[in-house]
Amino acid sequence: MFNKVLIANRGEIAVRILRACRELGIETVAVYSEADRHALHVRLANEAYLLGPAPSRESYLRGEKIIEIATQSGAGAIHPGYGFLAERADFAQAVLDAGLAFIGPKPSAIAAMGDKGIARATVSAAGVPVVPGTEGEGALSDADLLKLAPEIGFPLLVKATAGGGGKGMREVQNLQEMPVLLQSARREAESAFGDGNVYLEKLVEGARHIEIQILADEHGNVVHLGERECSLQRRHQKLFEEAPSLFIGDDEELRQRMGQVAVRAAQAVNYVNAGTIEFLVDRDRNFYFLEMNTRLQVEHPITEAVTGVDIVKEQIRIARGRTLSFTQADVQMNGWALECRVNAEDPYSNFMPSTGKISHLLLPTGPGVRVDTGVFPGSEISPYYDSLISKLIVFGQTRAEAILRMRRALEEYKIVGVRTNIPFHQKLMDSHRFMAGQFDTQFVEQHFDMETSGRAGEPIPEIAAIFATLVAHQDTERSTHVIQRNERDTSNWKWVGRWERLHR
Amino acid sequence: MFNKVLIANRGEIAVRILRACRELGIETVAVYSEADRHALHVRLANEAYLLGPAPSRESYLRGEKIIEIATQSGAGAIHPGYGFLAERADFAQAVLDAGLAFIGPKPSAIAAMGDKGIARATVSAAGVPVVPGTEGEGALSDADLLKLAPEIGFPLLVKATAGGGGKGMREVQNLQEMPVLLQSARREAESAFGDGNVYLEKLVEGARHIEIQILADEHGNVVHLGERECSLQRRHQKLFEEAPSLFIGDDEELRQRMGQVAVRAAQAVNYVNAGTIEFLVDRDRNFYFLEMNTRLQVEHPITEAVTGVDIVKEQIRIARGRTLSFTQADVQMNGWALECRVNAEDPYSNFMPSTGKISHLLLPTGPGVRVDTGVFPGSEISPYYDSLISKLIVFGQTRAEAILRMRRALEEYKIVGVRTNIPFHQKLMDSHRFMAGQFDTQFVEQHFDMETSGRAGEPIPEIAAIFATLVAHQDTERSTHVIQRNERDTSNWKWVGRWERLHR
Amino acid sequence: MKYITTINDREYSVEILDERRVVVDGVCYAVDFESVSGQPVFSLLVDGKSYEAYIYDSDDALEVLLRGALYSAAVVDEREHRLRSAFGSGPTQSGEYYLKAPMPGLVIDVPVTDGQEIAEGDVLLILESMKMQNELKAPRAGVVSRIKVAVGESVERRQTLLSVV
Amino acid sequence: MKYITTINDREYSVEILDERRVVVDGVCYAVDFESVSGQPVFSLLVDGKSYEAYIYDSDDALEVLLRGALYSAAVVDEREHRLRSAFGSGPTQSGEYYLKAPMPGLVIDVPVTDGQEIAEGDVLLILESMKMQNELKAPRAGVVSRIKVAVGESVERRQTLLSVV
Repeated sequence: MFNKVLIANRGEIAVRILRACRELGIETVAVYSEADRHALHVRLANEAYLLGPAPSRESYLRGEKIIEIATQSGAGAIHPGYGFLAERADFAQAVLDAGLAFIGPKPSAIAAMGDKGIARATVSAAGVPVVPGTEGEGALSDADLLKLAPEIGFPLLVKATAGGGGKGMREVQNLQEMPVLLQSARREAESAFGDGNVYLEKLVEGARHIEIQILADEHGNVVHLGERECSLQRRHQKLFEEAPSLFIGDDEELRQRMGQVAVRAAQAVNYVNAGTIEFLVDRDRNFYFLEMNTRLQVEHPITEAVTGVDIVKEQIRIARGRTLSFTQADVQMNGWALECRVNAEDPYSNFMPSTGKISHLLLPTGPGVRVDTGVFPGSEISPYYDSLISKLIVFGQTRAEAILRMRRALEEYKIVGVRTNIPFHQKLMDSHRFMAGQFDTQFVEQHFDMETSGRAGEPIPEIAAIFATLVAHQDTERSTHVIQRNERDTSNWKWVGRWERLHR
Repeated sequence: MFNKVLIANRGEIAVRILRACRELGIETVAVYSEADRHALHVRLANEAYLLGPAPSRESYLRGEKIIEIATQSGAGAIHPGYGFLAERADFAQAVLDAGLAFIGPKPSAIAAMGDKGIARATVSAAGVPVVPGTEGEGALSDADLLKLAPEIGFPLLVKATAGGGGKGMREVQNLQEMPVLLQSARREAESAFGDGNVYLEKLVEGARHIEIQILADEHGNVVHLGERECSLQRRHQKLFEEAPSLFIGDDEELRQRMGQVAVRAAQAVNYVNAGTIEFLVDRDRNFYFLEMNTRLQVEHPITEAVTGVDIVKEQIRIARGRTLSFTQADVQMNGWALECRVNAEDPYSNFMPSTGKISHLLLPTGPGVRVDTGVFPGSEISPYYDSLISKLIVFGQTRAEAILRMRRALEEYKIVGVRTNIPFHQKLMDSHRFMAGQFDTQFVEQHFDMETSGRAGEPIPEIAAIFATLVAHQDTERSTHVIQRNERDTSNWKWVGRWERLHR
Repeated sequence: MKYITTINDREYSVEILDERRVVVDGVCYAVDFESVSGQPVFSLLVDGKSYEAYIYDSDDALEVLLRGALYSAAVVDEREHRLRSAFGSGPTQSGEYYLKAPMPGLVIDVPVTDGQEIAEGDVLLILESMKMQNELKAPRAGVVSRIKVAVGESVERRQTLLSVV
Repeated sequence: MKYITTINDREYSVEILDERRVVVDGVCYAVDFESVSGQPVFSLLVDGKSYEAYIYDSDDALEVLLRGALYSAAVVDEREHRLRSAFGSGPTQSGEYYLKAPMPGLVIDVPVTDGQEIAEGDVLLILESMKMQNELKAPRAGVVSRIKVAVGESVERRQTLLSVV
């Protein structure tokens, strides 16, 4: 049984995993790129080793080097986090071949679920409903896809076979625009996953994106930890999640049915460790398998908050060969949890990524607030990695309490040095439709506007005018002073000049 | 019913109360001294008004001015926090007289429990056991006290009648040293509370300090929220608390009996709102009433963590006239919570207070960690107020998990600019006696040494030597460079000198 | 000192009497204005009401981020305002538009060529940063000129990528 | 550059070969040493092991706060160390002791008088700060001289309060 774990990741998730290891008395090994020497995961680990230059391909994607470091440092296991190497079956296999434990599922399960086509065919065979599409067809050419599209019907989605996180995904309204969109989806997929294959899926309109967290041990026990509502997305990137889902609400029968289907999907590939089954749920409460994420999810903390289960610690216990310490009957969801993904991007400039150095940081704290982050005052947000800099998670006894708590936490949160999407989340928390739970996966793009304001009494442009005028006034006064100081400073030089002229 | 609350306090507790108000949709009014213009409670409140200069007497103790501000700003209630005016019956009465709600008990209950002598006599009459002492005797002279002392027996404690928080308290071993100690206790009590009266109490050796949190509404309902273990003190100042108490452990009968006695003590003075009954528990599990704190306690968050009750929100609901939303049967303690009081004091210099500007701050975050604080990067720790700058609270499923979590949180916590007692807490968390629960109120002073080290593999002086040498080496190199730069900078002045000499 | 401050086409007359008093459109307010920790974060008390805002310099204006809303404020002093009113505001709408990189990144695609006519909203360039591909679009119609970067090139923030004339 | 670094009477010979290599008592280590955010907090990798410490200047030594333990380290370069060994260490134990305020505060009591003989551990002055009364004690026996403050007076950090000769 291992007592030292290498964490093959960076940022908030590396810190999250480090903390779990520390709290289990397990030693930690960090790996880092040249851009990350000062990163928190390097500072908090027991050991840290350089991988290479900043770009992922030369650092965090170097599987062989990571395995070599694990072996040399005496780590007995590798935790891949999410992203990077987390869903690469070949990497998981290489870890096992090196005699190390992989804190995640078996390579065969990653492979089966990693190819979205195979995944859909597999779970479909196990009796799990899937969204209509080109599942199980392998690599299709543009010509094939264009022929199949009208059979599925428009609107539809082009999705990356190796994909996830919205990359390589395009919405297609009609056959005419499809060739261009196919091309850009393939290009993005190629760049993100090294695999340009795509498939088609019917776009379910007005649908919700709801997922089920599962945990499975090596002894055949599989439990689900209830659902997460992940419909609030932009460009198919999740921005905000909550647990439980208001849409499912008191429909305990639906919750348990989805949970059982999720367990069945996991069992179909002999799944072990933590995983997530993503479903689309239409207005009539029909649900369809979308994909399985064979790794820890960004949004796992909200499930931790409502179930009391520490998912990362469970992952480690499972990888150590332990039997799950609880059964399905022990799992209870209590209260309500929300998560805002705080990204370094400017919501007022079309969510463009923002880079820079964090010069000042004030974290929200107090009851019911959890922040998972890898940044600190003085840390650099570089263009090399994704824009997630922090996750703000709140817990309340009710959804209303959680929303009020999130509002105050967002208002308290100060990050100076990069622009963040905190104002987006503030607007979201004030949105009446959000509060009423009236949203689907299209909500942010179709019904949301950073320019309109929600809360009563706001906006307060007059106060903004006072702020701006006082700052402008100070700047004017300060620049006047600086000029005067410069005049004094240069006076010596005038003397020098006179002396030089005299002796020319 | 009020919709705006004035918070008559500063620091972490003002921020804690502000947050509760915000989460209830209640407007907030802050008050501040000249030293606190930049303080977090001023920044986070809806309104903020200046009280006066930095010293408490000229600012946070100005009851009349505070009531005037409440009235003028339209606040319907005042929350006093702890310290300052929190346990002043005359202030509470003045608040009521001004037509405002006081978020705390009735003035009569504050008065009854505020005079420790009267308190002991009252609860004793209600059948609650008290530590032997000079209870209910009113103001006694030194001569009276010296005469009574041998009857109680040595060692004994001199305690301030109006006191709390260890101020005006002295341990007396024999009659000879008693006059000097009486004098210093009276002096400190006079300075802290404006009342130099003291009383005597038997010192129970090997005792634990365990307290019970109660909540009482205006409709006669009183519930207790279980115990807190507060034995870890230094100079009678609490440094660390946990809930539940390992000493009580599985003895549910003792827990319920103490809870019922606490409820009875509260009922004896018709208590309303949140309060705490402090007990001494001797080795044989006999418990004695020590005093009642008629206010919110510093350590309330650990009870919140194990019971799920938000005590500050309950205080506000009670003050709004609501009935408690739960009964004694609903109160369950789950898991384990620890609190470290992070003070601006140097554990390596006899815990001397440390002042200065916080230039850098890295808060521990992640699962199960709560920080309550009023400081931020750039804030000043002044000599005017107490040294508590932050409370670090962790929650775990078990005591062991909580201790491991606290260790990692303490190691993550970085505060630069003032010295803190974080190293003390780190040593405490590594102490085998602490881990085994073998401690009493004398533990820190008798069995604890900042110089000895607990954890295996530590200390690592060789690593410290490398750190120190590298810093010294850098300093040497840097000072060399500075001298060279200065030489360049002054070169102009040499020219000027030459020019002046030429034209003298 | 008197200023005219414009937010969303609404003009506010703001006179700063002294450190503690400001007159806005004829109404006098007690103010207490402080920078927090030397950062572009400011705390402002206006007749006792407490506000906090981030304030950033943008090209021609100050951006005030206040309670989750962004206000773009143009501040000019009274004298300058009179001059501008008399002679019309300076910059004209025509002229060359320079597309600058909004962040450091890698050029993934430049789907236009020199001299190509484009419409407003057309994609001019695709820039990858933080694992996202960002489409930079034309703010107005025109003709592409002076493309300065090629596919595969790394660019710095604010680097000029191409122009639209 | 070679240094002799003393912690708790144990001497370490520390040679800094270059930015990446340090020899301690004859054993060579790969090091990577960085200041964090420009603060007196330092991150050090020693053969891959990650450490972080606060380092403060104290009078004659550097205080290293590492994993909850404080190490007082005196660092001298080899040449100086040789000189000191040859001629004995500089400062002598006798001489005047200056009692300085460890923090800003208010003088509550001065229970000694000028010329009074005192023993080690006697209380020289009571200083209130942060609502706590702190007793400042004599580090050695001697005679009190030059009391510079009176009861009720506010003092600054490091201000000299009195001397012991």
